[in-house]
Amino acid sequence: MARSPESTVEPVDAPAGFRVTLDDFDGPFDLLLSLITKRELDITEVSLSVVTDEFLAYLRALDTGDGYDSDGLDQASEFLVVAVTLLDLKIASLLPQGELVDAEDVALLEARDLLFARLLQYRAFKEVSGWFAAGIEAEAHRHVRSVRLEDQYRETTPELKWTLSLDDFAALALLALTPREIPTVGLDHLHAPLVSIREQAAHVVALLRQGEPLTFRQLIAGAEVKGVIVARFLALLELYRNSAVGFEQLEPLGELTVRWTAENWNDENLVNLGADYGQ
Amino acid sequence: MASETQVDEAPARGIPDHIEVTRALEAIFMVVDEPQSVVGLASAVGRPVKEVRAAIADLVADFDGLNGGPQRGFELREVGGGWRIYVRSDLDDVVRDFVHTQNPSKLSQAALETLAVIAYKQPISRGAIASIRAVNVDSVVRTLLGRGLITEAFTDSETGAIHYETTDLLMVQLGINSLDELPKISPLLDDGSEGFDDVR
Amino acid sequence: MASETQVDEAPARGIPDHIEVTRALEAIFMVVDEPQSVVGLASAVGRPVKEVRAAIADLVADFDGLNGGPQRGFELREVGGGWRIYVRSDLDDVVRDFVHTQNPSKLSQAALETLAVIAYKQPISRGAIASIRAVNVDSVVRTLLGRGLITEAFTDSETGAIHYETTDLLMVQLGINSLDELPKISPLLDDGSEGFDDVR
Repeated sequence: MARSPESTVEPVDAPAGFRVTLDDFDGPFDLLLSLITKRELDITEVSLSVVTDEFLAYLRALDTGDGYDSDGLDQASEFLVVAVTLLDLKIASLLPQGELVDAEDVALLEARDLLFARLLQYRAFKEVSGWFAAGIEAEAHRHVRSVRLEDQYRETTPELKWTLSLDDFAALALLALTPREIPTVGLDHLHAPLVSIREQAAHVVALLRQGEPLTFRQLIAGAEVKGVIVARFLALLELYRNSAVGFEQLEPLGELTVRWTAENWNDENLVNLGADYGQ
Repeated sequence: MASETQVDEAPARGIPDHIEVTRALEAIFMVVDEPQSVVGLASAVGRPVKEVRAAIADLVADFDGLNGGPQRGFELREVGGGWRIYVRSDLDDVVRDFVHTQNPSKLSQAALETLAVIAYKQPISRGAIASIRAVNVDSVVRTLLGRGLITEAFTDSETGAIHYETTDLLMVQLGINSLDELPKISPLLDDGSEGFDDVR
Repeated sequence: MASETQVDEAPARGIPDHIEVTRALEAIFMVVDEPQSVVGLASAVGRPVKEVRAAIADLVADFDGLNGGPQRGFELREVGGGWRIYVRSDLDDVVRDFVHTQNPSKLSQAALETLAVIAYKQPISRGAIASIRAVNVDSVVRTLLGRGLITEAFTDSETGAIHYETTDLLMVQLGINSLDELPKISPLLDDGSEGFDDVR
């Protein structure tokens, strides 16, 4: 049942679902994903707003007045998952590129790859969920021997030793019935990252404003979590877009030095920083 | 919750020709709780009573080791007008020991907590218990049923979910005469956990 | 799965010498309602694990008709971490009318995908699931808990986040014996995605 990586980029849905019509693409949404994952379609060429508009129209058509059926909801949630990832992917590909030297392009590509990998990961789980569905379906038709214990054995089971007082019993009930988590309407699903690019930008600004140029290596010193390093890198790109920092690199893949270049920096600039990333 | 797979399917009327009656019968005997009458079995497999009777005799001999195979650890016996598989009596002691170790005299913490949930929330479905306890409670419920501490109260006609309630035995163990004597626990819980019920 | 019962009883003394292990195992399989691990069975019959393993293999072959007898209407399967008697799949339709199991309703696509994420990434916190699925998974996780397909593994002492893992019941419902039998998708998950998991 092992699957080759190739197999996961094939469309899995029946063509009946959500379809997209774009300038250079017309077909099922899933096929669109397949093309992007196969890199046969450039993500920057895809208008996400058009895709989103079409999807909303599609959902409205599904709404029969009694709300959506579960297929519709499944599709809606799938769309959101993928759209968020596509959005990230697109942002990464639209980040400033013009004046960057090759090494940054490489690094940028890595940031994109990370998002790309997440899209792949999502699709892998989606694919394999079919295996789960098939397994559960097949096993539901199997019959296991599960019969009442013969009376002669039932009667000879050891007598129960009951040691609990009434109050102990009530305490146990209280313990078991107390919800362990306070239910909240989480915003996590809106893809709020625990690592904030804004926070990382603030950290970088604090270091660089002292005047001395620092290498990227120095800037990420002490950051052990890959996500933090990525966020710090993205923060630098954002600062670069705001003309707050300059880069210097003597050779490809060599040490990257970051210089503070802002003339009129105001910490309020931080507030809008990284807004494109959904913070 | 409803059993889509069985309800709208046509009942099995007889077995395909290539399947031997003995094989179909032994399969049926593996899953049934109650002794099965020859007539009922004949109608289930769609073969004449005479043929089914002969097949059962063949199976009895087979399990007894008279057809060239080993004498099985189980046997087919006619009890109360029907046939059922029982542990062969030579092996009673082995099985008794086994059952003994599977049913220790003390309930586990998990079983006690589940029992407490049922006591305060009865009648309650297995799914609702599971969502409160956040664990699979199937085997615990079976243990409690086996111990006679809970029993099936009713089956929801819509969802098919069995609801459980506690028995007099639990009240005896707790030394109370009525469930009203259970100490009150925080009234907030009556509302709070309702939301979990829609899981099933 | 047998952990609902505490094991503070003395182990069974084992079976008398004149009884074959295969016959004792057959008898035990007639009364159990959970998968039985080889180790548990070995302790029940008081014989070495190796011998019990061989006896089980012998029984499997026997029921499959490979030891000279007929292919039985039932079979011994290793599912969810242990062995149990199942009706042979050719005969599923024949016995369907005799079993009153309710098949639970189908899981939604979102639930299946979440289940897949948990199966491959366990133990995993709800937040981490949400960041992979990028949607709210609270109600889906509750459904899976209620179905007994996942359970709480531990609570992170620092963050307080509950981590979830899959249960033996999931393996039973998938008809597999170990998580190793899940399809391999790791080549896709390895590259690059690590950074995102670390974040949570």
